[in-house]
Amino acid sequence: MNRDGGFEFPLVKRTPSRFRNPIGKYRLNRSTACIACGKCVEICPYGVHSMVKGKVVVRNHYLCVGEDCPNPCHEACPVKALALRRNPDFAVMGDFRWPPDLIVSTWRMAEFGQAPDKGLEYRIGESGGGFDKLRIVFGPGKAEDDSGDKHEGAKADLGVKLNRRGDNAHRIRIEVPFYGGGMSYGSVSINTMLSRVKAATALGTFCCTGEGGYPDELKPYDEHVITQVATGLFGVREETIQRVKIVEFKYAQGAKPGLGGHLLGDKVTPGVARMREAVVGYPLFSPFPFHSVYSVEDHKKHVDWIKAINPKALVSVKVSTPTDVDMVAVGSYYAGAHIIHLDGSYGGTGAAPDIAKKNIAMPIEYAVPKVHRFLTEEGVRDKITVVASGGIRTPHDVAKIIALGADAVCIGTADLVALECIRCHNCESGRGCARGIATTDPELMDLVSLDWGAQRIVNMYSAWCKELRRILGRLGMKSIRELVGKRECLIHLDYN
Amino acid sequence: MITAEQKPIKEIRETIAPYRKILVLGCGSCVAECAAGGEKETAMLASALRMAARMNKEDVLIEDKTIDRQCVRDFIVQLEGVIEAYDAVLSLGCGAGVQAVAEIFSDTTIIPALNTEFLGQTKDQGLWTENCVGCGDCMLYYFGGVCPLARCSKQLMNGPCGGSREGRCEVDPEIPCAWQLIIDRLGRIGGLERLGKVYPAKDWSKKQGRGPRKIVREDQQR
Amino acid sequence: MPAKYLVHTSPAANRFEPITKSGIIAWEEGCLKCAVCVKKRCVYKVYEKRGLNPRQMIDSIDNLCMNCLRCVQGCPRELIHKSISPEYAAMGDDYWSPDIISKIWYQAQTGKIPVSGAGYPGPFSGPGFDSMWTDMSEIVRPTRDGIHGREYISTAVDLGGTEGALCFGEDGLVSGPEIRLLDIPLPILLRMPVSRKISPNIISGWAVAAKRLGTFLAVGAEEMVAAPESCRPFLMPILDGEVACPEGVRVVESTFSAEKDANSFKSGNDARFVCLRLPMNTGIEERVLAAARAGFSIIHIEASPNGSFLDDPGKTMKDGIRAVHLGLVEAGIRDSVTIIVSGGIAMAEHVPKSLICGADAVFVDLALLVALECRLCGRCDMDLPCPVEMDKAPPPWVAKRVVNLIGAWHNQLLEIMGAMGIRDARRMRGEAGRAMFFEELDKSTFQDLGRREEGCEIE
Amino acid sequence: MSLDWVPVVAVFYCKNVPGGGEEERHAIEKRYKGSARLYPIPCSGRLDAIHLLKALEEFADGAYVVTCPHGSCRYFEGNSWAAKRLETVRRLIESIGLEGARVGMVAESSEEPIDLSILTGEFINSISKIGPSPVLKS
Amino acid sequence: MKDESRLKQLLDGGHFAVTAECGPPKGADPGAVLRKAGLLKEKVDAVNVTDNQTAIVRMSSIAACTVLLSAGLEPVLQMVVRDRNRIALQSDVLGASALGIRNILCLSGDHQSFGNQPSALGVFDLDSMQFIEAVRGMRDAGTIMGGEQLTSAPAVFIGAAANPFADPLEFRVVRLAKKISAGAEFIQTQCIYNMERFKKWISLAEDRGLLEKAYILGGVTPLKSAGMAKYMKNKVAGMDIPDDVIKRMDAVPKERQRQEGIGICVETILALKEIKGVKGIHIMAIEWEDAVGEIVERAGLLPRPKVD
Repeated sequence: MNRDGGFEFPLVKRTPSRFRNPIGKYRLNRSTACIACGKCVEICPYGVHSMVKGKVVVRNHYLCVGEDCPNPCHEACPVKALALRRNPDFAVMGDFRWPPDLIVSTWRMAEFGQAPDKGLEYRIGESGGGFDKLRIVFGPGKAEDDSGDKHEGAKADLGVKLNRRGDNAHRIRIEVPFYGGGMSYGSVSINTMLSRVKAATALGTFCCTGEGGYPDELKPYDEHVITQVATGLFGVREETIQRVKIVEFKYAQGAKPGLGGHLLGDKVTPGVARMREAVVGYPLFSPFPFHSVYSVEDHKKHVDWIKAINPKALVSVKVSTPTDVDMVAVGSYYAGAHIIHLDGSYGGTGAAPDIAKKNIAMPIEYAVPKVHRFLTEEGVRDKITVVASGGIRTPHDVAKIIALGADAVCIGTADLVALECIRCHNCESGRGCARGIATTDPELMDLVSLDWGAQRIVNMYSAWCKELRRILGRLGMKSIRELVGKRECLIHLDYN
Repeated sequence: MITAEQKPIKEIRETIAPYRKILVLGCGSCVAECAAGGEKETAMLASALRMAARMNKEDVLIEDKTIDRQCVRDFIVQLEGVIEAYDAVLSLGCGAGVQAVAEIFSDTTIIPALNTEFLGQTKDQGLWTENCVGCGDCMLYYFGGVCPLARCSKQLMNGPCGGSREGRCEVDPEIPCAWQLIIDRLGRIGGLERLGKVYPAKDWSKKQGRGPRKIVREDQQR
Repeated sequence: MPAKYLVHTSPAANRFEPITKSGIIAWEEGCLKCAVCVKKRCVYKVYEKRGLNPRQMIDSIDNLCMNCLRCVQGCPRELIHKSISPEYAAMGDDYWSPDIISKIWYQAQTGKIPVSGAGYPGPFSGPGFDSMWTDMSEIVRPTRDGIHGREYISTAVDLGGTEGALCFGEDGLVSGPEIRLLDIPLPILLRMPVSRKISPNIISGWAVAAKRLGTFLAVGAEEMVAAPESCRPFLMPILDGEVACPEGVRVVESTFSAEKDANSFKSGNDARFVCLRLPMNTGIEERVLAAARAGFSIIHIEASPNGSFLDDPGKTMKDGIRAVHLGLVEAGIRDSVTIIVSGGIAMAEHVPKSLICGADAVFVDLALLVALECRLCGRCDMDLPCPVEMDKAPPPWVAKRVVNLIGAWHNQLLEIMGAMGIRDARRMRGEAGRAMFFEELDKSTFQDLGRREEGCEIE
Repeated sequence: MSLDWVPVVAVFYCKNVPGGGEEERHAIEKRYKGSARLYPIPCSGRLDAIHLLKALEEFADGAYVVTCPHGSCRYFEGNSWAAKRLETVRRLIESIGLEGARVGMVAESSEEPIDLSILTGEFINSISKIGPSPVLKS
Repeated sequence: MKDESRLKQLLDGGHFAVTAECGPPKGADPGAVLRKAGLLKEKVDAVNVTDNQTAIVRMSSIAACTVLLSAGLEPVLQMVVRDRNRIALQSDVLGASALGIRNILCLSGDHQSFGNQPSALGVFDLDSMQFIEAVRGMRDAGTIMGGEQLTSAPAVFIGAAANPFADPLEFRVVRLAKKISAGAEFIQTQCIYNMERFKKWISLAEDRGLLEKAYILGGVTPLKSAGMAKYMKNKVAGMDIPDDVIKRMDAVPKERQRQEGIGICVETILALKEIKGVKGIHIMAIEWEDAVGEIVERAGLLPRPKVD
């Protein structure tokens, strides 16, 4: 497919839903008046109808684009046997940040490897602020031509170099401007973990283990794994740090800024307990913050410890977004970090007290410009890589946060949505995710297979890459690097 | 599966009349599939019976419960400790279920609430048809997968009779002529020559005549 | 752990089936009776445990459903669909949303903090308290580990005023008026909601809860007879007009105008403390100043149940509290008065946010009813029977539910304070610098972005 | 019929019918005092036979269903299934000697919808004519 | 008592045979049978006695046959498999032969749901085909079903029915062939009104060489009225009455319809006589036995030949 500096992007392979009835925005009802003439089968551009043993059935409700359809079957039906309606199940899904349109369009990207062209809003959510009020602005004359791979940005370089200090550590370039955020073994299943890591490997990027230890199953992918050193130090050993190219310190996380990790007792199965050296069935709290770190100097000792054990490793520091996030970022730089990873308050995938999700620390949209400005004023902006995360859901969010000053982003929730997370928010307790994604229940875990999962994630990111290239093309840019901090490419609907 | 239909409420009321504490017992297998005695039908029947009792100022206790199968001992014994509190059990099981419950709880009165019908197929939503008489000697191969014994009104093995008209049975034009179906099917699958010979009389001893049949499978026994 | 750091909770079951968000539509017609039906595979055993509460016509399939949609997506005949339960959607109002109500039920039932996965699902920001974020400390501030047992976080606050500075007599000892304070272990006081019909049972239960929590219950002087005698020190009678002060109480609430001298009021009452209630109307900051100068040391500012000014729904109590606090600070008398706010305190986060804005403590009112399964349907105001038979709620259950709710809120207060690195609730008061406000932050971050010019396209 | 008898009807209605809002619901219940118990449902197809039976068994002299107009069900077929279930219930209660008219269904018309409040009044009227339910009398 | 069927002898001798149907009474009086016998005597070669026709309880067929024999007529005993299992059927065959009944027509029988005993159990242990085979076995091999030897074999001429008008047409001839191969020696057909279809059936039978293997007697029924014609068309199973026949009946006034019916019947017989392979006719004048004489006479079939 695309060749960029020798890197070959993985192929998109259609990977349909694991479930019998994929959910879409519309439903078609076929009444008994149907005479099985096959007209609808013939005219539908999306393969919604099919002929089965002399009967016509609606096979793929979910692909129907409803009012946007150029060839509406319900109008063409000679006996008016078809009725089109909004799918009521669609309407009950999702929330402000992930409205049903966004969930379903992410599922579509994970199935087909491209953004839905009709019927679904795949670029913004309905939170009424931040990303959802920001728009990318294209100068006059940049008429949209995104047909096929001919547009200007089709060959745009999406790669990002992670080591900007120029020290002896690895010179790592990720081929796409994102990598996988930490989701621990225990919070998600090993299948989910492996799917993400495998996809990251195929995409030439990384995926973080989270704080629940570094399972042996990940060995084949060590080159693409970031391992996390979090306050609980679950499963952290010298050999795990030596296995990887990037080590991430997790000081805080966007899901629950100021609080430690939290794995409810239900999910501490024997496997999880073994990995974390804990007791089955007991909840696991990570402390907050590192009890060995009370200053930048303490922090530097931490970083030096990693550098002593694995001198070539890149060090990423994952912090949340307090008012003084800019100071924290600068401090991290001076302590020797290669990557400052800002995790905004609205993101996260793990279990968190509801009060912490909503009320503590600032959204990433505020934190990134603040840090970008401060690092620039300090003269060190080009010495450190700024990675943003926390509520980045779409390729458009990626472009927006990069334009606000990030170099790359870190993704968690979208990966899960690609695996058909429906955002019911019940991952934390009982048997965990009923859909088999964030669970440690052996039976539920098997609902997600490795190949299926990896391909879904690859497909989704392929769609993201296409979108990013299209956006870059429209902006007249040849590389994602050009977009960093280009605030003028954005407008905010409230201040325009 | 085994199909059944609920008896008229009047008949049920008459049979339960002598009893004060009644357990309405549903079955989650075949009769649930044909919507005659599943959990839902059991709850509905119990509710109706309670209302009827109250209307007639009868002082009775009617409660309902559904077990997975009324024809398997392991499920029936789940009623131990429950059933004793009742004077009678109104069973929505098939005839086999009713008898199995009666056999295991030999001191309890078991009353059938269903009429057991036939071995059938779910033909369509709310439509079940008889397909098999359980003759013990299947000949479906010769008849193209349509059983004349179950589906021909006259059980002709060498039909069709002279009453077949436009593919319908003389007994009721609603009934498709089984022999027409046999001929059509065999015609399509190229097996018409199977009908050339005269099929000899059926050996009914495999179905009846030696008391209730049983199947013994030593390899399955413990 | 010393009792003062902990609220003891214990589960208090619902008396009625709660109304839940989910509405399952599962048709039997056309059911293929699959051998391994999606209903049998339900992770939450929704269909297996199905039961109908005939009094309320509430079907347990809705209550147990957790919205994973696996049955919807797995049924071969697509016979299962989902909807939002209309009764759920109809609960409360825009402010007291169904989500808030059901979270209060959960907390009152379990005493636990609501925890969920998969990130924050709500809007970016909203009016009032929804437009602020509290701060957290990253690595350079002292730890808290209070809830995990090493250092304790104190949530205690004082009611009453202190002098700005100590005066010493010639003997070198402290002179001047005696400093008298009431110490409560958490910045939350209970309050009988106005305009709702409250049975003596409930008053009694609330009074017990106030005692168990060590805080006060503000209650009408006529209603307080329902409370057990032993709870009297924890009651704050609301004296409208010239009602005589009941015996045995430590603090009363008065509606006397600020112009009247506080001391003249006190002289006619046994209670040593008087809390003056003022409506949160435009110009509240001046009236609070006047009252403080008149000698009132505890002032209760009452906002609307929806957290807005009583005379201007466009202004939120968040701004009112900040104005009052800043006014007192500027006048140099902030410590001589305790500010308690009420109205619209519906979620745990409203407590720390009120404190950060400048209040010393909050009154919880409507939430106390919601804790008792109230659906805020307003039927009682229309003389319709209460769907949860509130008048029959047994007092011990009422007390348990309220303690559970406040216990859960207390724990959440600890979470917020812990994240901030603050170990004393008194230190949080007015710490607006440890909060972020949407209006300022949004404007400063985004107002200098690009502009949409002629011929531009946006996406 | 005793003079102090007050009929009680259970009305299950699709939330999409005119006058089916929460405020209207309260107003109707107030207007008809204890006579009307209203249950909004997301779709009339949500209603199971057992819901109607339980209402009749526990407290109602009559149980009625109000559905959205034919052909406008959000779930396509919910209201037509509700109609069939209602018929099943009617047959069942008739078989035990209860008046079939104690259950009923009104599908709203899309041209001239009738307000839920008026329909509720009509239900109460028709039950008043039939008299107290013999199930509840004792 | 002769040992051989007179009907068989006539047919073997190349005569055009005439049989008629006689329904036994719904009572025990042999006089009713004798009255009908009087009407048919000398007019026909043999008389079919129905076996609880249309599943209505009547005097048993064997008994009525015996009465006919006593009156000097040759009976054709009709036996249906509806009411008797294989034990009873075989025993009755032996009994009939012992009584001198020399012709048996083996039938399935009308379904019990049509008669006056709709709650009766339909036995259908054997079907008509298997019954034919059983009778042949008893006569030719001297064994009952299963091979057990009889002390003496019955002597009967075995007949079967055929309906050329039921569906599917092609299979009708297959079934005829099966009946013949099972042992049927003469075939009486359903009432013929649709001559075209009958001819087609005959030609199909000819193609299979069946016309040489059994004697085919074409069935005719005189119509009493236009109403009867319509009723039979619509209500009686396996009946095919073309619209022009009904029109023709309708065209004449009521009082002349009986004559018209006889006229049609005679025309049919005349046409049948011309068809190769039709070896006789079977007149089913339902409760109208007095018409038989006229029909036979007008068809030029009198006097009936004699055999020794």
